[in-house]
Amino acid sequence: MIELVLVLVTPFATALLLALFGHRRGAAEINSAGSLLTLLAAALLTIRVINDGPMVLYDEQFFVDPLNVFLIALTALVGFTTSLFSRPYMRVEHDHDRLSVNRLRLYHSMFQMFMCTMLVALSTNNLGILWVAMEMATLTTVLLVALYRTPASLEAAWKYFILCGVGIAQALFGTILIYFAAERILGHESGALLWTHLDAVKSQLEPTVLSLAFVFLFVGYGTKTGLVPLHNWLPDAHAEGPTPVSAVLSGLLLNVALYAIIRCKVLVDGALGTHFAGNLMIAFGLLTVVVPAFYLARQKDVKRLFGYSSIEHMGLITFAFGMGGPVASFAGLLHMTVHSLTKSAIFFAVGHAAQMAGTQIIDDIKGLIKQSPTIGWGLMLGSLAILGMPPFGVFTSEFMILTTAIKHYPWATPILLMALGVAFAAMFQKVQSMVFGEPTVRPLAHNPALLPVFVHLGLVLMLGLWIPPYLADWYRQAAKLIG
Amino acid sequence: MSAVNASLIHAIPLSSQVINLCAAIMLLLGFAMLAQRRVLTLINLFMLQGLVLFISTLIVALTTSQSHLLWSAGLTLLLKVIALPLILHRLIRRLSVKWDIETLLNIPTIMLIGIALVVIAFNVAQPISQLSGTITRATIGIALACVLLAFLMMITRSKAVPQVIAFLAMENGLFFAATSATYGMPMVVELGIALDVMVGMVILGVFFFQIRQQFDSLDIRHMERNKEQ
Amino acid sequence: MNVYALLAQLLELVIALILAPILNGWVNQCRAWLQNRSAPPLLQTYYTLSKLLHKDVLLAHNASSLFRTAPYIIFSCMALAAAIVPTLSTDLIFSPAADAIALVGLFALTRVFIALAGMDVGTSFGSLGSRREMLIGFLAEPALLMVFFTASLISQSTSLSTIVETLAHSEFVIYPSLAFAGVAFTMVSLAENARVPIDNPTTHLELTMIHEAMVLEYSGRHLALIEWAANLKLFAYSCLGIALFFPFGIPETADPTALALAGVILILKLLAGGFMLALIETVSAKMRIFRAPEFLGTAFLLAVLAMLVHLLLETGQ
Amino acid sequence: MRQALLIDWVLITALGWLLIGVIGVSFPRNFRLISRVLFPLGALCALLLALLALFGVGASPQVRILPLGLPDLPFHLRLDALSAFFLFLLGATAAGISIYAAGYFRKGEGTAPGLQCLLYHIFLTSMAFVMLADDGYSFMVAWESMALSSFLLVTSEHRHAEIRRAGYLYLLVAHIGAVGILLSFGVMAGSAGDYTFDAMRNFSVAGFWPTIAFLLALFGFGAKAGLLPLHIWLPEAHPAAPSPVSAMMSGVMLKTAIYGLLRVSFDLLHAQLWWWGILLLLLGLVTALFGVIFSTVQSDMKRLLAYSSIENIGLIFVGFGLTLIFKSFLLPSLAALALTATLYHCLNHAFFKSLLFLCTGSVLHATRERNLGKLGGLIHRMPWVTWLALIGVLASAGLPPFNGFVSEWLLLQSFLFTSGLPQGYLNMLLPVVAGAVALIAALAGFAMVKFFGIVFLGQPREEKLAQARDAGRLERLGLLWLAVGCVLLGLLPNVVIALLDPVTRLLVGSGLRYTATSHGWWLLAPISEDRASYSPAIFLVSIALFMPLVYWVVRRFYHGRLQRVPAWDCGFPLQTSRMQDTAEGFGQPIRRIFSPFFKRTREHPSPFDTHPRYRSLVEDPFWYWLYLPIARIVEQGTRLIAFLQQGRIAIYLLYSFVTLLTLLVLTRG
Repeated sequence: MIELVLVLVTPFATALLLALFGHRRGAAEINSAGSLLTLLAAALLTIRVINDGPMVLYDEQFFVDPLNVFLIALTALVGFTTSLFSRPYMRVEHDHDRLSVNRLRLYHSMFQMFMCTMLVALSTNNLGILWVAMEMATLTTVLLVALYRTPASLEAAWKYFILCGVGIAQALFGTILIYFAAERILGHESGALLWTHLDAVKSQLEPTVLSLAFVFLFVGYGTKTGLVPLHNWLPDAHAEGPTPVSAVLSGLLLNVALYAIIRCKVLVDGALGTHFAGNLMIAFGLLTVVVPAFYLARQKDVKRLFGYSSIEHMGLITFAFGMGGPVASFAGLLHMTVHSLTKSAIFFAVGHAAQMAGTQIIDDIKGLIKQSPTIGWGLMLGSLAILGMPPFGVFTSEFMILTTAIKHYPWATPILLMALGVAFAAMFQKVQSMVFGEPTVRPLAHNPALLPVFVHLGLVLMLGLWIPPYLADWYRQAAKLIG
Repeated sequence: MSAVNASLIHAIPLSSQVINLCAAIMLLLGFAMLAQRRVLTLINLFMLQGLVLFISTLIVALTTSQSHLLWSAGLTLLLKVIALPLILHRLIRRLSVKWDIETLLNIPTIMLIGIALVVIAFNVAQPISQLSGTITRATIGIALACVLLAFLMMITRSKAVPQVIAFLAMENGLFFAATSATYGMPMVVELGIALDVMVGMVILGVFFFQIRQQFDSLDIRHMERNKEQ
Repeated sequence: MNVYALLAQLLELVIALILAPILNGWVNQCRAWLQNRSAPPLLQTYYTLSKLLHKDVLLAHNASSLFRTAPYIIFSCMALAAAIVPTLSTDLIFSPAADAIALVGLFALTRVFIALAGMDVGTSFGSLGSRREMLIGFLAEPALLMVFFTASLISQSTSLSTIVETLAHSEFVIYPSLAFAGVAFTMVSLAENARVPIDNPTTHLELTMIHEAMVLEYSGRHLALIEWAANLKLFAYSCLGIALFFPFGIPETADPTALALAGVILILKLLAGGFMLALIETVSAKMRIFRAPEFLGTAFLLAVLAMLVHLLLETGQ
Repeated sequence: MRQALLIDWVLITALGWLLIGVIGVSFPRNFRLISRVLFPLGALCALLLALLALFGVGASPQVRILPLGLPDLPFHLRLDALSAFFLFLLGATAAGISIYAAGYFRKGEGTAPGLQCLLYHIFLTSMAFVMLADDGYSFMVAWESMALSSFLLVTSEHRHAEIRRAGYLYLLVAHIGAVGILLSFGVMAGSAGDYTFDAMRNFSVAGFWPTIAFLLALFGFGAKAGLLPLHIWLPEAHPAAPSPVSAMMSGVMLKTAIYGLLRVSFDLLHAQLWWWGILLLLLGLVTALFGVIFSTVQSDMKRLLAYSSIENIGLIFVGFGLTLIFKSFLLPSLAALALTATLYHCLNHAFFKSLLFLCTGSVLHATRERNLGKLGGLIHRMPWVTWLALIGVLASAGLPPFNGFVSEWLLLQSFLFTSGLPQGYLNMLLPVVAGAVALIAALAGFAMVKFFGIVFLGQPREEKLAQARDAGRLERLGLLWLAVGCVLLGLLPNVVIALLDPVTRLLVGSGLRYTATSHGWWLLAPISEDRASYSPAIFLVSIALFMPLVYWVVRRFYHGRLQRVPAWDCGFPLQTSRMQDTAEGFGQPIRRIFSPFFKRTREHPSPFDTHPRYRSLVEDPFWYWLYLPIARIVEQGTRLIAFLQQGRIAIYLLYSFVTLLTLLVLTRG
């Protein structure tokens, strides 16, 4: 099963390589090359899975099924485009000497390490290793968030570390509880933490233990997903870290955390047979959609703004998975995809915009579209897409989520729509003032890499108008898996 | 045959008693840390907790002859009893932060809250203990209590170092749950966890200096810049 | 639609064109008598018109082509209006062409053109007059329509001929609603024809005049046409009043004897109507321009009241 | 066979627009190509579309399913009489506007011409798809794409702050409205959860749900149509946009809302309640009155036209409400009459309003001036635009023999034959409403005289107006097309009614074709000849005969010469062109009479200041009654929520701690 090995080893090797040579010239190229290799491997893996179906590997420690293979592919893709984007971005940062060469080395190697941990977390079959990988991801990103070493960034990193560390600790307790429950059926051997085994026997697992376990896991991984009221680290981390990191944070890490929750939900649903987990997710999902909408209105920092919008969309996805059922889960998966594509694209544009303006304060960024049409249009279209404007894909998933909500939870629909309306009003006003108007921004020293932005937006547009059949039934299988 | 049975019957209660004792001590230490004002003592208490953890793990390993538990016991000894306290001591010395810690709430209140937490923890853990198949029933409740106490400590401490110690204490509680309640997680997982703790510690060490540099104090109350104005 | 209808139509048109100035003269005469002044001759209006027609046209420098075409448009519209109203017979070729609503539309069209012509030269008085004219217009138009609606609710039709036929030739019924409508109609037609108390046709004090202010820049044959059109308008309104409220004696057929008889009756009615108008103008004083809304608002309310009265008393529900 | 292919041809034409746009954006700076080739091509497509739609009105419904959209909900498209009629409206209007736009868009104005071309044609395509869509998803996609593209067109001059504000307001209201529409689809899909319109037709929602669906749809489509109190975006956005876009928005886009509401209330919902009709009637009435009153006091010519659009939309809704009432009382023939009036007015408004907006566009290009107070006397400089605008003005004022009059005539007719409704007080109410409609029509005349008179007549109020030049050849062509449309629609009502017949049969199950056209093409008699009849042809012919006759007679017998003299100065020789009546002055009587409608702020000059100036600002009271309060509430919400995040990590930890404990206790208990 060479593909998976490649997928997991390439980023790790690249990380080591960059840890050694990251300060030399061409580190960015190595970075991109490694990401490209990962992407290719992931593509091969995907093809393999499409052909051969799910597979379990390496004495069952790893497994790939429709649910995680598409996330792996997505992660690899966004990782690659982000590496492409970070090349000119980091060069500009270096020119403005906000980053020394050694910091760049740290950045590059930690970026790859982060990709590696996420891929491990996605592909592992062992809930324990999943936890370990998540913790590792936290640590690497803590380093990345603190990259600038400014007081603000240190503070953000500290909060990120403490809050997510504590959260993750809860998740570990949950994992232990699951193990505790599983061990009584699967006997005391290492199989007791393997998701596949647990899935096989989930109906026999002890409900009370599992419900408690899910509470811990939900709070734990929910902290990383950014569910209100556990979200407080997220806007700081997004605002203070370098933009490529913000892009992968909201584009990928949140997805991975949510993925962990979903995996556990499957087990818990199987054990309880009730809609306990679902209701929990619906409640928190709603809360997480409503609260950030109101935060959005008062943001002054552009990256913070989009951080909150990420929280909101995570809430929407959580709500979707909470509702469950083929349509809602389908919509949730689709929304994961389009959100990470769109949001990372937005962060690419925002990063360059902030560099052009020399600040992240919204009021000081004006007339992007005049100074650099590509960045301006990228930001404008991206924001419209993320706000759920057709014909972009975000609308597709929101349409499915809303229609399902109307059907099954009519009381929730007005709340959702109110929140989405407020978010639209708040966010679009700010974006418009940045994109339009008389320019206050200067052109960039190095010509920006905007290919990623438009590739992402193009994909999102395509998903809005036409979902390729294989992708569709891929989602369907995954949705069936989630139930 | 019967003798063997007898010896087993004789052996089990003792070991389980010891383990329960360890559990009790863990809880006690948890409270002690919660109440403790001085950083150095705090570190020592943490070391003691690690020691207790090591002992209980060892006993579990011996009673239920599981080789990998021995490994994890050794790991605990290495990490929690020797390495981390050392690192912490050196940090303290390098950062010269031996001052008393003021808490955000006064100690008695914190204690009362702690007791409430213990009640909740036991109450929550009760059903689990009911169906625990292992020799040690109540430990999971105590482990949960330890975790919650550590959590409370993190909330109430206003300096960076004790917060980290509390974080590690929480890790202890988790380990205790893992080992004594469920006879240890799979080896690979334990190794991973240990690795995480180690790396995390190193990163924190680096952080302390950075924070000191930027805020010329380790008082986290200075770090309230990123917020909604 | 037979040859008689065509003849009747042409006859009516000619009669309208001939009688209109005379009616105006008659009104002026009556007014003079009522005010103890020595009256101008009955044909005075003709003399004025021919004088104006002979005169040269003095055209302001920046008067546009619209300014020069307007009089012809206005005149022909008014002639058409006079031809549409059934006076001598209800069997006219134009009667299907336009019902009451269309007639109102026709009046509105002329009003718009005369107002535009008033604004064309760009003196302050011209546009002042147009503004006031449009003000009067948009207040009077709905009232007039409501009057028509009352009549057409009675006769279940908006076509004037049918209205007249129902009112004149169906068995005799007393319609209280028509009383209200009649008062409303009188008020509207006073306003529409630039009569006291809304406007004073004889004044040339710029601040008070409305119609005169609009046509201030016109001279010569243009002015003649406009004056004639004004007379036609008065004539048309009088005939409307007759047709709606005193339709007796308007024949359904169009054979010559009937037409002759109808002509005599019409002239008598017009004489009476003209006298009434003069009487009203004599006893009432001109009101400030901003009292006009109240005046016409009253007319509108009366018309609405008429309709409600009809719906309450005269329909079986 | 041709039947089966019709919808495909329509699709191809719509996609042709898209293709044109793409070509345009791929040569963004090639101005000659775009203006001389692409826009005229777009006009051709529009013409073709109109022709196809003409066939489509008569044809039986046709369905196509495109393999786009959601995997289990592909794009369903359907062409029936209703959509065909509105497609005809779109095509016929767009043909004129596109030709005009070919001459209009200049180099170096706002966004690049190529981008303009793309957005403009996306706008057209999405409108076509709105009419064609046959399921909730594709409808929403087309609907929002329409809003989005038009928003980007509106903000093409985004350097001005007020234009940005207008665009923001527009998109916000459009989006919120779209939410309402989506919800109403959701209600109509109901428990079946199938979002194709076919499913909605067959699935009958019970109880009060139909009402909720209708109200939601009314909210959604009303927001797009500019129904009170959701109209505020309209007078901002229309002036902000480039004139062809304003024309397109006001002429066609507003009608898509009418189309949607018709589709929902007659096609998708099974039964109509009579009080829906009353609601629509009164809403429409208030909207129309509000719109026309505000249009008379505007001093910006495009704002004036925008408010007049609100007025016309109001009239259309009045007719709509009447139709609903008749339909719910099972009076199909009357319903058909009212519906005919409504649809006819849609068509008329599309023509004359876009004509007028295009005229303002030419004026804008010639003078760079939108403020009525600085225009005037353009009839000498730009005769083409003036005379064509005159046609538009007369049509818009509802004067015979032009098209505006016919629809108002029909509307009043349908009011007059209401006696015989079960509700007694309805019989009382409706004639009074008719009176109000008459008032509105008269006020519209006032507004139009103000517009035309101040812009084109009188003396130029500024020196620069002397350099104004008439519209170019292509622009003239576009204007001419629309003006001819106004005249023909006014002259041949029976043809239009015959066209509308299938639509009314589809929606209310009856038509006017045979009753109305029984007296030959020249005489319109909707019920019967002796109830009501109107023949615009005779009107025009007789006036056209009289005028030359009178002229000939006068010139034949009287030979008075014509000499140019200065205008009479009333004995005050120092008159300047600034002493003409201003826009504010002309609106003054209205302001005085309807003062309760306005929120106005005035500053009078003191008798002593050397440069006295009088300012009078008339504002929309709805801002202060409705919108600002809502904004304030949201503001409060944000301020409250900001307290959650004060940057103290202990508090954050406390949040997660409390969350954990509560969840634990809840699960345990």
